[in-house]
Amino acid sequence: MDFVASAWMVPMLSLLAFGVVIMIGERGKAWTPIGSTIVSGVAAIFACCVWVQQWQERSSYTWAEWRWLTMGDWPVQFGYEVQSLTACMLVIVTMIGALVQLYALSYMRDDGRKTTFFAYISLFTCSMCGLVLSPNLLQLFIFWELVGLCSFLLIGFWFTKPAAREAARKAFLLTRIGDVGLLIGLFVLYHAMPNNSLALIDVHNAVQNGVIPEHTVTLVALLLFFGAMGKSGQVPLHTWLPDAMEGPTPISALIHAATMVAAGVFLVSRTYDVFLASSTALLIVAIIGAVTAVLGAVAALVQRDLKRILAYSTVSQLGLMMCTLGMGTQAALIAALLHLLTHACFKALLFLAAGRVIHTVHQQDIEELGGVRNVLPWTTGAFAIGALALAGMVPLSGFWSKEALFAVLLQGGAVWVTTALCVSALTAMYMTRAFVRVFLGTLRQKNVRASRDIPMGVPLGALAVGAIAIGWPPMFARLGAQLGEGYPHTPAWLVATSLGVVVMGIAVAAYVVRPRVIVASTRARQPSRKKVVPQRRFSGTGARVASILRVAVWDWVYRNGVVRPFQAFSRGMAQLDQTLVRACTEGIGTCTVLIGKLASRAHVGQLHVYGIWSLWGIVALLCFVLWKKV
Amino acid sequence: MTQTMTAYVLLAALLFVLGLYGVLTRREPIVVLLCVEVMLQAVALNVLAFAKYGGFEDVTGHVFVLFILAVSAAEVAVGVAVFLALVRQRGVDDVVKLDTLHAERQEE
Amino acid sequence: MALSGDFIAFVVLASAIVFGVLTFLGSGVIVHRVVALALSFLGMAGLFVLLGAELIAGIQVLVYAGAVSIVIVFALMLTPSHTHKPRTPTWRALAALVGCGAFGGIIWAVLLERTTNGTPTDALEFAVRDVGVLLFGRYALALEIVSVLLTVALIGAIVIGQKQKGGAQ
Amino acid sequence: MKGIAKGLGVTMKHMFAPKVTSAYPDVPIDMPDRFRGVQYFEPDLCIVCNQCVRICPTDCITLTGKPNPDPLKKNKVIDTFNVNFEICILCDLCTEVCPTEAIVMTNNFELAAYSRDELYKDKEWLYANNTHIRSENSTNLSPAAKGGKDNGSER
Amino acid sequence: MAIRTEQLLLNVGPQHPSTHGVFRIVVTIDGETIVNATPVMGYLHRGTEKLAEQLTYTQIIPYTDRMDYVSAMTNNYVLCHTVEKLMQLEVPERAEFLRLIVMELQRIASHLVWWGTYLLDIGAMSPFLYAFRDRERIIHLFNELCGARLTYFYMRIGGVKWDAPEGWLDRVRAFVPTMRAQMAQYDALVSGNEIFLARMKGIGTYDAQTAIAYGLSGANLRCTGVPYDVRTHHPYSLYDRFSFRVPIAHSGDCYARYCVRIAEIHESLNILEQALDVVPDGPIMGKVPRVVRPPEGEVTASIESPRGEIGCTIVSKGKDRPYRLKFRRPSFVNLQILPKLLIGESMTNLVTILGAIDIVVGEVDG
Amino acid sequence: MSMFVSAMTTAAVMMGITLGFVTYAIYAERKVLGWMQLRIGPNRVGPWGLLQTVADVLKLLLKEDIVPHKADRTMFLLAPIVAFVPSFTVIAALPFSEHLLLADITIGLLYVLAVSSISTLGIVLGGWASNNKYALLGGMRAAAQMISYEVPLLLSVVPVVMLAGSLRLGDIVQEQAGGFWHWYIVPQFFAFGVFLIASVAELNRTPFDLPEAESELVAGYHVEYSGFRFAFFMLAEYMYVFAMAAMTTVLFLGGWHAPHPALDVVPGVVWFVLKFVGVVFFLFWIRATLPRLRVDQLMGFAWTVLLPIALLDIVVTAIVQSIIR
Repeated sequence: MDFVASAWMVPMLSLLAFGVVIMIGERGKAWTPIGSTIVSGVAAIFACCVWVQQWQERSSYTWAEWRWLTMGDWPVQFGYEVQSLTACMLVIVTMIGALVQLYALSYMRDDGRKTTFFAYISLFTCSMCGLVLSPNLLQLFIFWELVGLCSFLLIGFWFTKPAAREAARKAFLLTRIGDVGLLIGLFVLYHAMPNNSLALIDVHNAVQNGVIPEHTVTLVALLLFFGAMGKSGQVPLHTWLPDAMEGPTPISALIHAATMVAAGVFLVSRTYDVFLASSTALLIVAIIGAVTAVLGAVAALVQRDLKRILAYSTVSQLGLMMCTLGMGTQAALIAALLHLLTHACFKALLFLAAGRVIHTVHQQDIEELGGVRNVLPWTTGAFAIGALALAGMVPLSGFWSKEALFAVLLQGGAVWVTTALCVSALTAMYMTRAFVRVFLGTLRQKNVRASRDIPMGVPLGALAVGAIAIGWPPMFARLGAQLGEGYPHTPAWLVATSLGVVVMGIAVAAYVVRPRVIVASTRARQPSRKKVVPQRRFSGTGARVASILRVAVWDWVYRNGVVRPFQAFSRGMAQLDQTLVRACTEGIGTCTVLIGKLASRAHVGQLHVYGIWSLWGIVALLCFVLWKKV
Repeated sequence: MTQTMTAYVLLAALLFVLGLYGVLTRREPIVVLLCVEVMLQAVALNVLAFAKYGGFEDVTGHVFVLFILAVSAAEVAVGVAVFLALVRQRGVDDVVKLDTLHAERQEE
Repeated sequence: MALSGDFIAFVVLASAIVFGVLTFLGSGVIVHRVVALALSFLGMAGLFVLLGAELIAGIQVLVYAGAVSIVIVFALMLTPSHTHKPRTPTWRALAALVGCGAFGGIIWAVLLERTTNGTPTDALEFAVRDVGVLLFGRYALALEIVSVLLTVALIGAIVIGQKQKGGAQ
Repeated sequence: MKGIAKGLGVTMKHMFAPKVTSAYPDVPIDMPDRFRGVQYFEPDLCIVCNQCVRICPTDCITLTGKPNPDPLKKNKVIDTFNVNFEICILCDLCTEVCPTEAIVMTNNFELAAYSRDELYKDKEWLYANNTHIRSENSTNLSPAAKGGKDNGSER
Repeated sequence: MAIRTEQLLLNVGPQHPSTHGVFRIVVTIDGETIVNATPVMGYLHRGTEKLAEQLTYTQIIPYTDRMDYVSAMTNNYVLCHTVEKLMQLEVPERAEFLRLIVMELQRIASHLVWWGTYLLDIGAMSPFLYAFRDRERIIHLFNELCGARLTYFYMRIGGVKWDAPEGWLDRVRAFVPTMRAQMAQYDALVSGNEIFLARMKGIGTYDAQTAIAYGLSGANLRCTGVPYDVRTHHPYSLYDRFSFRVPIAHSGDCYARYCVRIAEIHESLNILEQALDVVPDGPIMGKVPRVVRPPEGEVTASIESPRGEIGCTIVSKGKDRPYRLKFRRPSFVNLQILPKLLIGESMTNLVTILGAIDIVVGEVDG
Repeated sequence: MSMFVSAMTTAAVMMGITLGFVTYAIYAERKVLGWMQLRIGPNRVGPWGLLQTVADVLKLLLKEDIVPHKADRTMFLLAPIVAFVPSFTVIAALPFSEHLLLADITIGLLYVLAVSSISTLGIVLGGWASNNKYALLGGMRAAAQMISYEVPLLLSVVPVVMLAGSLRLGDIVQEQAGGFWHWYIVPQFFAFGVFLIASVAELNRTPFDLPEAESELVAGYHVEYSGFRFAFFMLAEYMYVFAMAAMTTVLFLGGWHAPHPALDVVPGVVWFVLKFVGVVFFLFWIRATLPRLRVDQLMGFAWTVLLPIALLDIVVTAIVQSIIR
């Protein structure tokens, strides 16, 4: 079977699952989630087959025949395209999708709208696969928006919680800002392309041949990147991502760690030619990525919410990837994608592990947590693997992908690699903090019992194995080789340095953040501590600086830096409007209203009157026609 | 023979206008419905008159009238059902009161 | 026009039809109106016979006089008594009257001027068969559409006419 | 369908069965002997004991007596004897108590009249009603009334 | 038909073919569906109970004839039985046998009237005439026995008025197999007929609890599976000497009532067969004082009439007239469930349900 | 002019025949019902009661013509006529033998069914105009019932038309020539059943006599009618008995054809009358046997039993015919 050529089956399977589940509705809540999971599993296996075949035969396949509609002479075509990048992404999306669904079988077991949840996940998987397989930018944009919609639906899944509602709206609006940029970019590109084609292959050729003028390319690249910023949570459009943690944890793992946020990176990678053609754009990408990476890491350091730590970590890691992409070499592309791959794996693992903790302990404030190790030993192990992988410890996948990043960044310049090393150190620190606070020490919650939960355990195990196994050097190298030529080579000193940085970070954090061993009875008498000291600082002044970077601060910045001035400007304009323009418009308006009122007299809503009017109209028309003829 | 044709056609026109007048002035929904029927009948008469005196060789006109009859039967079925539903649910038996399209009424 | 049997029949039927329609428009009791209209429908069937469309006449009687009138009377029986007779505002009636008059006048004028003669097709001996052939041949698609329409109307009427759950108030 | 067919069979069978209609006004109906019809009154037998008036549940009998025209006899004789057949329920109690069988039942039952007044029957009318007189009367008065005589069986 | 439109206040009766007399129901109908039903009684009220206070005990008996005029014999019996109970009178055995025979004949006659009129209500005309032909046979027997066709006034306190005439018992004996044959005909005509079944099955259903709560008796109670019959539960007369079944049904609908009544006819025929073979000779009147004057006291007795449990309560102050006399009239009691059964049914079912209750307006109104 | 006279004469003769039929149909019905109910039936006017109906009709004609005060006078007076006239008009198209028919209409079958549907209007109007609740209920039932049963009635005729290939009644009979096995009752037994049941329902006769169900609606739509207006309704009903029995004979029982070609010596009219009398007798017979259906059962029966059977019959006939052809 030619799996590559029938890759369209993957989104179709998910779509089928979505349709069936949503149509059956809550009636089938006993078995539709399981069915949906099985379909996702089949899709994942299919995607793996596609990937393996693509890898072995190095074949790429494009089919874009189906003409959806024609606007003037411009055809809007649908189709799909399989090549190494997309095959790889397809595997990630479907794999994690399937695992998350399996996980959610248990996590969402008692939810009233379980089937809806699974339907949404299926729709999301479908859209994401559609996005990945898109052969042209228009189709990509359509799925891009669908993905955004699914994200909105899933963040706001528990819409009875005000915070969830708020977060969903925020995520939707902020990503929409990015999307507007992307759309404008598409318009510009459409205008600039010689044959108005938005097919990626045509864009590739056009940019390679230099058909498009330099400044247009820069503009397009920046606008595309703006879209990617929105989706991938780059500063300053990142604030929605931590808030999106109000959604169910499996969703955080699937959408806000592994797949959707990676769409931005994917978009940049897919249109990398455009970026390569513009050094300005590359520089901006690198700067924004670096800033995001640092800010995200610092912010993660001071969060109390376990999921928010992971969310900021995601922001930070995505920033790293963007920064790497900003280096503008083929190796950079490969390195960024490899990191995307490994990150998807271990970040999903971390989220799922965190979800398991939350599901068991019903608490996600790390200051209130502790000693979970005793309850969930296996989960602790999985989290540790994920954390170490994220930090970049030696045998784990994160290490290898980070090494690739460092190598690329080193070629870009010392400043980049230094930043990256700082980020690496910070990463090690916040992950250590989170781990120590959550898993070590004394368990404070009473009556916590962990049940053996196979649907939750299997994805954790699978992802943990993935987080270790992807890093297996021969395999990792071959992965890189599949993605493209020029897998970067890291100098030994850099390896050593980076490892040192990580170890140092862990050590510092372990020193500062001691596991809390507290007698439960004394804690119990002081439940209000949380209120007295609302923010638990990482360490004295450093943390105070770091706290500037939290979401609240960014909201403040938005409010004072953007909203307030804009409001002031608006107020001024309003004054102008009230005095000068109003005088002019009032008259016109009054006239219009008067005419409207007069006309609305005729609009009585009664058959008879309309009929009489029509009749008179026909009579007049007849008279006119006859008179013309005579 | 021309005159025969004219007579039929003029009768049809008269009926059509009478039906039209009824539609525009009568207020009972059922009567309005029936006025539309009168108009349809006028059309049918017209078509048949042409079928006979129009110099056609086949009976296409008859087929058309059959279609008119079918459509008007459907119209009556749905119309009467709508009428009953109106009377039942809103107590409306007057076309003039069916003015939910009116801007001011809509807010009520 | 010669004083033939056809002519007499035409005059009689036409007067019956016009009388029926006028009574229909003018009468005060709604059931009287429907009956008057049934009379015109029957007259119309007579005209159809004169025009050589016996099949159509039969169906006309079956559908209009037989079914439509009864359905309407039935519907009237089911609804509260129609004692009050709403009056249309005079200006509206006048506007409609003038409009209709003008419309009718124009048509009348045009028809008088333009109706051309053709040789009357002979009384079609096998009209029924011909109609059938046309119906299932050239107009098969239209027939199918009409049958779908009828089905939809039937179902629609049932749905609309259904008793509201929990009682309609 | 089977049940309906069976039913059709039954009706068809009855079509040829003998009819039960009697040609009543043309052919009078013979009532059994015990039939309680309109009373026959024989004034000569009446001793004006008033028992019938007292026993009548509907008070439909009125009678007056007068001294016996034969001055030798002390007893009274009947003067008027009216039965109101508007309310008489033909219960047979009057004949039951009558010690002399002056009032007895007949098998005549046709009482239809055009006027209510006609239903007041006087003694002449009742005396004239002398056909189909019941053969056994007052057979079963309570034993005390009949002097304790056992008249249980008539076999 | 699902037509909800104007509601119509329909006055069924007191002059209506299916109310079996001057009974009246005011129904509110919506299309064909009954929304509300109010029975109006009393058009035939004659104040029997009050009149009885002015009458001697013997004089009351003909009034009972006119209460349930379709089964006068049982009415006669309940009064005589109560007075006898009060006075502790012995009734000669022959008289008691005659009473039992006429009561069972009466039950058959009454059910036949019901059968015919009920099917007439449902719309079949022939069964009515067939039933009346067979009832005519019983009436003729009664006519021979006591000289009346409807208001028999046969029973007296302490016995019966007439002994059986010559050959009468043989004629009754001959009647039994004839009637059995006729019943087979009825079954063929009705019991398998799909239309009849469709009209009766599932209509006017109630359960045993409801039936008991409403105080129903007779076939109306037995159709719900409660095997209550005064003849077996509180045996009176000679019923404890005969073996018979109390027919019951379980579905509680009109068809169940129908089946119970038909089975009761069969059972009555069985009783007749058994009784006719053992009628003894002897007097037909017990030792009864000339003036019936029960001792002071209160007594209640009830028996099974064709329509249900008919009861009689007498309060005596030692006079020859009752101080108070009260009848428990089964038709009246059974009728109370009617409004409950009617709501939501169609006009047509009104007739079916009312007919299946089997009322006699004389008894309802008293 | 002579044609006109002869036409009028024929019409008059026909009227006499039908009136005679109605007279003796009523008589026969009463007799048959009487016999089946162990009675004798009318026997007092004339020999064997033969003039009973005449006496009844005379009585009705002489009775006071009562129009209830609150009735809608116009409609009340009009309704019996509307019910009666079509019933009489129907007779014109019926072929009694090869030569004995008044009007040979191309669409005879359609004509009969169409014209007979007008009578419903009369019944409904009568029910409405009486301003009596029982009459109104009866009228509504009549409307619902007759419209419902018209559908299976028409559909059950379609297979016959398909077999005969003509709407002309004469043609339909001709197609059935040649013995019993050529009659359409043989291939179209189900259509025959549906037609018979539906026509009984159209006639408002037991077991479908709901519009006048005397045990519920007292007399239904004509409860307020008396005198000759009542007689009109009565005449209309029996006229339709005539028409429907004749239609059954024509459509399914081979019209005037003998059951076997050898019996052709007997004139066609005789055969026609024999079959016709058989159908009429059947109508009386079921009236004597069956009770009335309930409204919902009635409607349900039409739509869920008769209609599918009729439709299926059409489909099967079409298939079989296309195979044979």
